[in-house]
Amino acid sequence: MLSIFLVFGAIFLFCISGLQAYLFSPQSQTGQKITVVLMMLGAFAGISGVALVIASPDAVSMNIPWTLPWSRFSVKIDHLGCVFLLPVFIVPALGSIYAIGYWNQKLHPENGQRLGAFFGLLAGSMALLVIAHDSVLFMIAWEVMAISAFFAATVEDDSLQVRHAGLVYLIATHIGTMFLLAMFALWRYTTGSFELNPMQSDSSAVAGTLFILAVIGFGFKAGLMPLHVWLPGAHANAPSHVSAVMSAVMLKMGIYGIVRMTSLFPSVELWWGGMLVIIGAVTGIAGIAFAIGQQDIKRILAYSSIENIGIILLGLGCALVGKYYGSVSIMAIALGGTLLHVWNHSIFKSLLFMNAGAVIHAVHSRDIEMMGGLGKRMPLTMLLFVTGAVAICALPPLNGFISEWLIYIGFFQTLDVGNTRSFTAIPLGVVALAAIGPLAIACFVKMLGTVFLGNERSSGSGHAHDPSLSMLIPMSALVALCLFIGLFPIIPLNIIRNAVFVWIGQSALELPLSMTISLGWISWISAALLLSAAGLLLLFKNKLWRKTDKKIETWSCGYSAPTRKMQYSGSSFGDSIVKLLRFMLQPSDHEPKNSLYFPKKSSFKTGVPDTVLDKLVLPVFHLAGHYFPMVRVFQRGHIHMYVLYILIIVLVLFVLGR
Amino acid sequence: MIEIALHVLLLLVMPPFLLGVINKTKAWFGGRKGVPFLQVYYDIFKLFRKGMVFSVTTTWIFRVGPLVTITVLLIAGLLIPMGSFNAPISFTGDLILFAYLFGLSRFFTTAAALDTGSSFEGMGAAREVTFACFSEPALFFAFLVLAKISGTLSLTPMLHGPLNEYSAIVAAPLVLIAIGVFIVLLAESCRIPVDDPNTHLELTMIHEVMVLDHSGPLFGVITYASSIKLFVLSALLLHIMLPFQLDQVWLNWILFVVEMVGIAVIIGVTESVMARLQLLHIPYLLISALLFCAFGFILLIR
Amino acid sequence: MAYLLIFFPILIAAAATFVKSNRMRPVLLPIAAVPHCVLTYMVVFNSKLAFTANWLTLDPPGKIVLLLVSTLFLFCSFYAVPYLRYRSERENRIFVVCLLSFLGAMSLVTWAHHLGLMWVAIEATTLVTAPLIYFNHTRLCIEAMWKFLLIGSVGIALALLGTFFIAYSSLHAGLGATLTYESLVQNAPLLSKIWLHAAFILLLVGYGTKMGLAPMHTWKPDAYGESPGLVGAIFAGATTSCAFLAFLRIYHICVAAGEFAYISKLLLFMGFFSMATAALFMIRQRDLKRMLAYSSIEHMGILIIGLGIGVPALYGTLLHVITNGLTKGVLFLSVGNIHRAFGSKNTDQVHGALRLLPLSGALFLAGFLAITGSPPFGPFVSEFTIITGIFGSRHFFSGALFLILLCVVFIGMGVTVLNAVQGNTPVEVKEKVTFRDSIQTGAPVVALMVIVLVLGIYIPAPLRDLINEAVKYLGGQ
Amino acid sequence: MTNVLNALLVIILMLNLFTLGTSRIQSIIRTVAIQGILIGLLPLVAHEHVGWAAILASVVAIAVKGFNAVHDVSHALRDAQIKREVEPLIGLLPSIILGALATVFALLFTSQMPLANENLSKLIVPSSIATILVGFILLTTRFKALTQVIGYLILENGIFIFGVLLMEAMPMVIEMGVLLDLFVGIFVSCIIISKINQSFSTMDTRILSSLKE
Repeated sequence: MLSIFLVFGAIFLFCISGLQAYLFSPQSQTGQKITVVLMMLGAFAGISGVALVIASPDAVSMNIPWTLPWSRFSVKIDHLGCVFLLPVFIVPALGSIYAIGYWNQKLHPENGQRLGAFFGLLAGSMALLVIAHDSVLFMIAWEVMAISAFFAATVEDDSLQVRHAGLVYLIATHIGTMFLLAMFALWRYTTGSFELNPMQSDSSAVAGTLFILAVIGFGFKAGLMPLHVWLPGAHANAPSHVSAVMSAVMLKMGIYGIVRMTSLFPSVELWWGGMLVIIGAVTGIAGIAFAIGQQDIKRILAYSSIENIGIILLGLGCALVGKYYGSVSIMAIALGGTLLHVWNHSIFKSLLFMNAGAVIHAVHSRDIEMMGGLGKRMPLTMLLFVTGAVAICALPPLNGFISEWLIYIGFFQTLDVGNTRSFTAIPLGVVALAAIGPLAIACFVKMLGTVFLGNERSSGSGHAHDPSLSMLIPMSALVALCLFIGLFPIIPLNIIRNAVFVWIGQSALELPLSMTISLGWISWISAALLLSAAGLLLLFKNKLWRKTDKKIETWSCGYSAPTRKMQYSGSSFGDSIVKLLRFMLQPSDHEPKNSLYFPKKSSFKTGVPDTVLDKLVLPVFHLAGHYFPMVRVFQRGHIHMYVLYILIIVLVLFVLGR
Repeated sequence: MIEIALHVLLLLVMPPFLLGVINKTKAWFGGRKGVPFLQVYYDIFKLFRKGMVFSVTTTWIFRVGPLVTITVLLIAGLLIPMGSFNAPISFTGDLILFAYLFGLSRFFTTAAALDTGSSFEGMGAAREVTFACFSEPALFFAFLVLAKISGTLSLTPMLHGPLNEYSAIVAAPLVLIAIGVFIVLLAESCRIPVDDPNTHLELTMIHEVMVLDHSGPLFGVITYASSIKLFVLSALLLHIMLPFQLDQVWLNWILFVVEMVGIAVIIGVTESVMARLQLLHIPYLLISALLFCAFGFILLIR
Repeated sequence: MAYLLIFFPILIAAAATFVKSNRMRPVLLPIAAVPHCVLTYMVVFNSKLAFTANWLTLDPPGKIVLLLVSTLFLFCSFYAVPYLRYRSERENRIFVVCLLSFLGAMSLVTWAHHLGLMWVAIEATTLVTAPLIYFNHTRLCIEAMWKFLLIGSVGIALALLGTFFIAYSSLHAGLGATLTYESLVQNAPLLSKIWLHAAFILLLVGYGTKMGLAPMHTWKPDAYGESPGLVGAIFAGATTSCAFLAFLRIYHICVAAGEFAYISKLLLFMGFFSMATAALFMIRQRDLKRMLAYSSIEHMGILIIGLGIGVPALYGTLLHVITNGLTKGVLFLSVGNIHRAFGSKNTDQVHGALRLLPLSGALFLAGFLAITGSPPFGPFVSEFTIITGIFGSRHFFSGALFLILLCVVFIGMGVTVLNAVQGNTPVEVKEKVTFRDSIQTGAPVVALMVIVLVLGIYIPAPLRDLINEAVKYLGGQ
Repeated sequence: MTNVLNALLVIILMLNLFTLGTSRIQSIIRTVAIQGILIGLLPLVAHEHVGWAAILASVVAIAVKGFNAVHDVSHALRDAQIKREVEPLIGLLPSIILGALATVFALLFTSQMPLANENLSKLIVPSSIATILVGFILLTTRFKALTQVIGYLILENGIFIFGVLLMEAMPMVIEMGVLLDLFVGIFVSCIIISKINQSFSTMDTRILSSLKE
């Protein structure tokens, strides 16, 4: 019970954290400071509450009557919820610290308070969403989350771009909500209550419908590939710490919904897992491919979030297949990897978004082609970025590798169970993951190289410098988490294990022993890797960093006068991959037309717009917006017609009544 | 214990020799006498004695890159079994670690290349990451086949799988993935027809062009590292191509060395008889490798 | 009690005709509204007072509507004082008088238990509201008033015919022609089916015209668009609810007559037709008030659908009467402020309301979210209950259609609202703006918004019991 | 009595057609006045025993329908200074035919509806429906605001005819209320007409179409 009150306290503190700033003048920073304190307190309370639950063997729940029709105010914190609660408590708190440097109230008197208020509301609603055990409460928290995210993301609504992105987001999220309403209505029709208790009766037809509705409804929020249209724009145009929270935590709420719903069905079909694996593969590969094509530093990160959601879905699909075959080890490993990846992604993605925010703060542009050579001006930022990049590329020795490793193992294990023909497709998830890996490396090497390495491409980055401490501290904390999970994977997995068994619906049994052994090996090897690399570094230290008086340019293969314009640009780096995937990415090249003898001044521009949004969704909406209003011919202001309508409808009703 | 010692010894000492063998083979085919077998060793030692030059553009990434690469490849070498012997380190799922260690090395190599700000190295890096997008899935297809055959997820027993049961059912898939992995090997260790290690036209190079700016010991490290890469991948290929062992344990070491040299010769021959592919056609070659492995898997699973 | 509730406002209205000062007269509105509201709460939550005469009885549905009408009118009256003071250039005698007698007429509707009397009351509301539309004295006002009066009267005339048909159906059943509600409900099974069906259709069209169901809605955008936001609030919040109550009585008779199967399909048809019409007309709608008018049409459609679904959705429907009414109040009052400030209600001129009028803009935005059924506001609860009712009664196709239409409405409305609220205020507006958010024009709207919010997360037990009572009364279990 | 009743109803139907047939607004008004008076007489002849209620009803009805309303309308007409309804939506002859068709339709329609007490005339229901439809025709095909008000009057007349069937159902108060509403309604609409006339200086409702989508 205490844990529930702690979590409620956290939710309350989060919700009011920003509102109190309205008591102070827009110019004073006192409110923002108090906000940070409240957020930290809330995070502390929440984490301690979660810790209590994790320590205890079973879930705690509270169920009191509520005067909304047919619904009860029923909350429940189980281990599965805890896994999703921890990021909700940690990331926003760090974000509020980050905001002091990034969105200083003094510098943004016009919208700082609004941002703070909705930022806190967003965090609080997400926490409530996770503990909600009643559909109506769930929907309320869900929608508060969606709407406060909208307001937090569109604080700069004076720019058309932001407004447009906000509108797309709002529409997308509302369509998703409609699917969820249908799902919960159907849920009540099937189970007879709004409570999210495991389904007793096994009516597979309805279960399938519920599952599809859930995947679509939550998929809009999580950003599954055809439904991701709102995601890049919203993430790119929001303030960076808001993007961090949206990408790191809010998307996970969609995942949470799917995980939670799938945990409620007594039995699953094979096609559920198959569908998720296919969607996951498409989402992952397409997402990262689109990321490679972008030039907007935050759009890159947004698309890479889509990719990670794809990975998570792959894991979940694998777990569902395991559930279908009743193989506990597959379920345990795959779902363990999935949940761990949820954590990992929320760690390194928020790190990277904050990092991008620091860069934008420094050069006042989101276009990476304007950057370059920042590594020498902001070395700390670059160090943090490299760590985040290695982590998100799932490379050892950092945390990303652990979760993907588990998902790989899960897929490999599906080789052995059930030799039915329908089954052969599932292990191909391994290949999907293997295809995502190098693409991710390409994407983040491109980002690293274009933003931090080489020479600066524009004068804008001339006076760039490392950000203030308030922005560095949260990032360093996240980096520490990356290292920790990467080096000691057993500890987080022990927390996650219980969540997995909540999902499986069986009493706690161990992860397969081989896993723990392997993880032990992995952490040893990772440590060895770090140590030996560091050792070599020390060995060569004085040779590598030897002071030289003469300045040596990069050797440009004999060309005498290289300029920084001649560097390999980010888009040309990505070009070879983009060209190969042209069928999917539909890049828009504006080739220069140069006359033969005396070429005039010409320009070349390339970009990868979002295929689904720009080639499908927007055209459809514009057509609708153009043709639907044509019904207005029936209302041209002639009162005779109006009276005639009355007569007609009377006759029509008489006919219908027959 | 003795096995481990031998393993490490071979891993550290033998790789440059393979390069020597390859060069010798190519020289013979060219009707030349060719550089001595140990030339690569001489080069590496010479480089280690030299000083280093650093462009003002570069940052620590440029310096760290090669060191990380060699560390990573040595660890990868510890994961791969040599011939019929077990690898020093072997646990369930180490194959994924093996593959991702290569990824790590790729990350830092390409990053170091971009660090110089030279467009040539940028091109090299771009090609490197692009081709990896095909070679890694191919590798994992191969792993799928091996895992299905051996029923384990650890490199050592997995690669010994063909050794134990080289039946007719698995023969066809094994041949297919052997071809696939061989192409991957050529691509990863930048050999003809994918890349030409000793041309001086920067535009045609992938790996060599990425390290244009490295000099002295660092360049030595890089050369050494690439030879280790070749060694490790050949050792992997070995199990698929020639899964033989003799009943005399110590003979197996000899056998392994011989087989490795054999593979080096094969590579040399391939390099001599083939011409370098046009850059735009390399993806098709790699896709074919991918398809070989995929067919292998489908053949096995059906 | 009934007489008090009905004639007290009319008395004040009579007094208002004698008040000379144009500035003091509006003060009479709260003077009438506050006691009326107090009395209402006394009546509603103390059932002993609910019976006055055979023709004047306050049954649970009537209580619900009376509650809504009186509450909404209270806040509107507080809003009206500063508003009319701001518009002091206009002579407001007729306005105030009509507004007050309007309150009386609406109270009569809620009390009337005789269909004829109820008809008279409804017609009376039509007649007294017509002058309210004319407040701005523009040509457009005249046009709107004319359309409102003519279409309204025709519809109401059909309703009268329908009422006669009901009477005739009972006459035909040999019960002697009666129009008293109780006897009709008691003897409903005996009524002549054919005449009852005809009566139902005529009354659906007739009172539907007052509610503003498509295609009888044509007067609505014009009237709402041209009248002050204050009037729009009362129109969309109270009048439509009264008309709905009137129709609810007919519905009750038909259900009691065991004709649910017959009326259900007609109701669903009308409901979805209204929702679809409203949705289509909201797309690319640039006039804020007209947009709200269509939103009101849409919600009347939702209510009718709720009736068409029957008992499973009745609770939600009756709750939706309240939530929709109050939210409409918020929307119209805030949009009235925006209209005053920008001197326009068209999104070609109106941008960045949040920057010019932080309070009204925010309220308008919140009201928009509320009316489109987003938690944690009242309409979400009612709409969600209706949706669960639809699915619960196995109308899966209707449920899907319902959700799709809600979505279209949201998109259409959202584009317009965000366009008006976000962005930068046009410069020419910014320099010549005279109207600012003030505590007088803001507080009533805020209060309404708070109620809407509270209803979204906590429905007071008395209210819930009242609604359950009404559901039981209307033949629920 | 029934014969008288039938005669009255037939005359009323004739008058309907005549209103459709003429274009001079003055004569339309007169016709409606006569119709109103005749309808006012109906309660007296409809039932055997003529109670004071019936008398009062008929008196008030005649007062409202026959005189007051007509007075209002013709007053408005005087302000407007228009003589005739020019170019209606459909010509006069077509509208007469339409009216005839409406009457036939009404007869067919009501032949399916079961009637209550047989001793009353069978013509009441059909003629009321027919009159209502004629009112609709006027409302939808005429453009002058005045004519539309007259159309509304005829509509009300039709409903009143039906009301005759239920004399005892309707308590006096309600009856009076209905008529009062009609009285006020006509009064208000005539005010609006004059306002229209002032500000648009015409009575053609086609120019009242600036409010539209």
